[in-house]
Amino acid sequence: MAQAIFIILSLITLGCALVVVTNRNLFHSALYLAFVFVGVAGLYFMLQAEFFAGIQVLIYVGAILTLIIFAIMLSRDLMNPNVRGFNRQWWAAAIVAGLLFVVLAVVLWRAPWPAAPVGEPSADFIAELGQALVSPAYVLPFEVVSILLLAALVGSILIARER
Amino acid sequence: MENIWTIENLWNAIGTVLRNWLAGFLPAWLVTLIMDLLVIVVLLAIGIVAVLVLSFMERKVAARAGDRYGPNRWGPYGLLQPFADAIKMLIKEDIIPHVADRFSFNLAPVIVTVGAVMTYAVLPFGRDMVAANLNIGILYFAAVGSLSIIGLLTAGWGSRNKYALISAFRAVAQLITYEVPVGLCIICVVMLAGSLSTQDIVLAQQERGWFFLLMPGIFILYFLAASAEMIRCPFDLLEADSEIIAGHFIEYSGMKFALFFLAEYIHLFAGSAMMVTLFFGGWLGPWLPSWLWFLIKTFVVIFVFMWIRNTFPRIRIDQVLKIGWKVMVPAGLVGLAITGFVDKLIADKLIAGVVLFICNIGLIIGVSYLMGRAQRRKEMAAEGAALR
Amino acid sequence: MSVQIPPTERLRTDTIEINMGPHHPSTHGVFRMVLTLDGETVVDLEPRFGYLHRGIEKTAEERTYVQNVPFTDRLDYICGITNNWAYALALEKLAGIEVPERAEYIRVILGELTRVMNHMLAIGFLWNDLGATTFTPVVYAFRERERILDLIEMAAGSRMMPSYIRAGGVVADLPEEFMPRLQKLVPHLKRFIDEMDTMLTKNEIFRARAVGVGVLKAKDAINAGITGPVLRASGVKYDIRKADSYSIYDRFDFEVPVHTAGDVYARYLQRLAEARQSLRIIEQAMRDIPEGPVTSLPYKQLSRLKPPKGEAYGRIESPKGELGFYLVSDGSNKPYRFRIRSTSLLNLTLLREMCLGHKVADVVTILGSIDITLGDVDR
Amino acid sequence: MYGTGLLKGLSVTLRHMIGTFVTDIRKFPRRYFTDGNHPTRSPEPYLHGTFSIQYPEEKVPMWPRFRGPLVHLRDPETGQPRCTACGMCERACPHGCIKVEGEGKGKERKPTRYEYNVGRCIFCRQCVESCPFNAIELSRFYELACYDKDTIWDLPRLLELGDKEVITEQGQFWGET
Repeated sequence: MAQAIFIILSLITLGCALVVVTNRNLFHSALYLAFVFVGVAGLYFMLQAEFFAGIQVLIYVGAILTLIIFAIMLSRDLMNPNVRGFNRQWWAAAIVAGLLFVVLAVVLWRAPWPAAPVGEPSADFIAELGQALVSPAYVLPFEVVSILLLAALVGSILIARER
Repeated sequence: MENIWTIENLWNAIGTVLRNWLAGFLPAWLVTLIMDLLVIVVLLAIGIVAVLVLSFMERKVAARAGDRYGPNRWGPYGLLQPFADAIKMLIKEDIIPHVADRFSFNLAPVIVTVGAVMTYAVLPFGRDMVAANLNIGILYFAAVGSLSIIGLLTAGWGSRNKYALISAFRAVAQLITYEVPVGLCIICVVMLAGSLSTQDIVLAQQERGWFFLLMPGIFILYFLAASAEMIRCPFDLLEADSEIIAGHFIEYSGMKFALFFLAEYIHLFAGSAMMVTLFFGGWLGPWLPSWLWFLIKTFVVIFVFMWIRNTFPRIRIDQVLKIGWKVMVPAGLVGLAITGFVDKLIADKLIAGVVLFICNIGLIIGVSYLMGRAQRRKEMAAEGAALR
Repeated sequence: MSVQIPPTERLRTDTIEINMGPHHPSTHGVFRMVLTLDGETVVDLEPRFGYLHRGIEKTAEERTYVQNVPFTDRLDYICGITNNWAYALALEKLAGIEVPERAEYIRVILGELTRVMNHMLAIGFLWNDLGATTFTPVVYAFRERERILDLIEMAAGSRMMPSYIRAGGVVADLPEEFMPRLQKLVPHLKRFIDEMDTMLTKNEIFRARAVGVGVLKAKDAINAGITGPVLRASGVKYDIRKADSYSIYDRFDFEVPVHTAGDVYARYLQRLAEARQSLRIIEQAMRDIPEGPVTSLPYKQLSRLKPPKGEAYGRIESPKGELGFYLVSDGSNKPYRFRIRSTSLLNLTLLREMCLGHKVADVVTILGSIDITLGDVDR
Repeated sequence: MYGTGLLKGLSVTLRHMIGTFVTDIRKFPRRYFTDGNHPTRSPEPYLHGTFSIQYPEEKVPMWPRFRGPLVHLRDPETGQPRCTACGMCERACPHGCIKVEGEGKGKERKPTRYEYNVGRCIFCRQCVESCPFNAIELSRFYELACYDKDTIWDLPRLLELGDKEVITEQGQFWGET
């Protein structure tokens, strides 16, 4: 049964992702993106990574997507059907995207996928995750990210202040 | 197994009997599927029944506060009124504005309602009575709750109405702002309980006493922030009747409006239930069965929300954001620090509780003093302004 | 540390224009405002009215003097009594009619009751505009209004359209039950105002919303001809009952309350204080009311009234401000010119200036605090 | 302290909520204060308790002076309408909602057609005050809602309503008799 759910979820995610890039209406694309995120969260759930599933929905749907939609709503002429969706550099973008696709495909192809689960995650998974973040192994990246976020926060406040 | 037939275990017992009966002639995976679907159906039913009760209660409380009787014509004491309302909603004409974005317009009520109903999965209705005892229960609740922002935005944009659009702007500003203090307050509770699971939080309160008593300051903060999250008065800016005429559902009618209505009250019920879980000991209580205690406490909290709605005016949007960022987030951070330090430094739980209580009272007085001072300054500046 | 962003690099934003009214729930009737918003801040506001125009001024020129009395009820339909009174005053000036003393007392009692009622309703609706969504303060105000209207109905036969005060006195003497009921009602109204005070005045949300919002400078208010509680809340002590004492107001001991902030909150406090003073006047009038005739001009004479050629302007301090009737007579039994100086219209004139720079929600509040009646604005 | 004003407001509404239940207890086990046939209650000045009047079951009596639609009065001796079709009411009406036609001279003059447009009437009572024959009065009838647009009432209907409302004299409550 897990297999069936996995297939359904994947189909929803992939289908919606396809619509996101092909749809001409930017707002609708953003809405389909929400389904993609929720579908990915579902996949996390199936991998027993509930914490990541929750965070995925909370951050991606609750915050990032909201801001994307907000930006779409606030920007002028973004939804105007007369505005062309391509600019003059579309070929450069296409090359970069193609290269990225090739790289990703190669990496995925060569990755050694384990055939069997590595082991059940422990029940106190979240506590362990929290401990790991402040353990010597990860404390430096963690703090660097914190400083980055803080800088972004201060910067956004400065930009928003018009006076 | 002899006490399985007590009222305490009524619902679980019914479930067990049904499962055993089904297992008699069905394969195991089908039984699991059927039982899971059944739980979903029961949760949906609880949601809809709760909405019927709440809409009736809302009208009655509003009426009683205004020296009136409220609905009392249809059925004894007007008890059938919600059904009449529901039927009226269902048979009303479904109007889609000519210029509306049909896809968004039709999708929005679905997103909002689904997001609201999904929150029921982690509510601990009683001892061993939670649909999915996730070890990230609270996180799930917050995550699913944030789905409704997308729905509100879609509704506001899809209606192609300027009032709805303003409401969508407000939705983003308000709901994102208030997710922060709500999160901070939840973290305080999680720190004391040591778990994200709703059941564990309730059990922790059995041990340490209700968190409402331990941290009144955090509770007040959570209460205000949660009422902003639930779009209840005095933070009901998204649907401000007097300013933007019901905001995002200005263009909705019939069934779609009913879905929004449903979502709003499901949010109210779920939010109150979560507040009971976090601060009022969930289903803990003597004598009565646990699920009854849970319902009683939830309805008391809901009554307080309705009472407030019947007394207070609405806050302005800039004040909402100001209070959110300048008062609630700092106060929440201070509360977080207090809770963390007290919980870590004082090993004895009783002394820790007392110290926490005193610190929280200090927090309340401090915030209240600072806000009062700011307001007094503003009022002194306003005095004589017309003559200058 | 502060970074100055040059104007050219600022975010370019557009304004949106929204149409508030004529069937917006908070415009107190069919009033319409075209708002230009920058985000939620009002950058322009254009009031548009006339949706309730019934041509009363012109219609009145085709009717006899007494036939016009019911039209005056329909101007400011919240307080019919004071409208009748202002018209009666103008006609009495025009035709030189004496008013019996008892009639003057009756006019004062009913007029001040109307003022209490109007101010309570104004406060209730102000709260409604502030977002007390379930109408609780409005319902309380309506409850007391019902009791006052009950008295007016007892005397005049109609709740909102009394047509009770006519030139030369009042239509009929007060019924016997009136005074006992009034004596019971006045202390009750005092209690009610105290309760409203407890419930509303100190409310922090209300103060946050109302203090410093919609400030009206005294100078501007005088220039625009704004009168009534709105003017007095801006610190100008101008009350026609004192300034140009009509009827028998010089016999009563009362104060003209003044507030100096000129904002929504000051207007609220002003109305509360004025309602208290009105009750004081009613108490004195109840004590002193003499016996005697109530009209010097019975209907049959009044309907044949042909005032001498000339003109007259009668004005009173209606609950909303100065209400005046300007009558020109050409010697016939119909007014040659019938002109209303309506309070609500003139009080609306500075709405734009009061609202600029505030939020949408404040526009609604400021409009509520001016307390207009559309029947009076559009006539 | 910041926040006490909010609590005060809450206390007021709570008192009102409790007050309504006290009224409920006071009239227990009945549901209404009166039955619809005997209107008695008129609101007394109290601060708490329900103020609603449950209309079809409870009715407030109108004051004697209440100005409802026009009725015609009968001569107590002959039972005939007192109206002589003099047309004073028609002239007095500010809205022109009365049309009278009559025939005969002097005391014999009787109305042949009396049209009263209740849909246009503003109940100002000027027709009654102008009537020199003590023939019309305003009734205390107020349930005017109807299903058709036929708002023009004729003489028999006005007389019938006058009989029902038991009005005998013009201005008997207005201190005019």
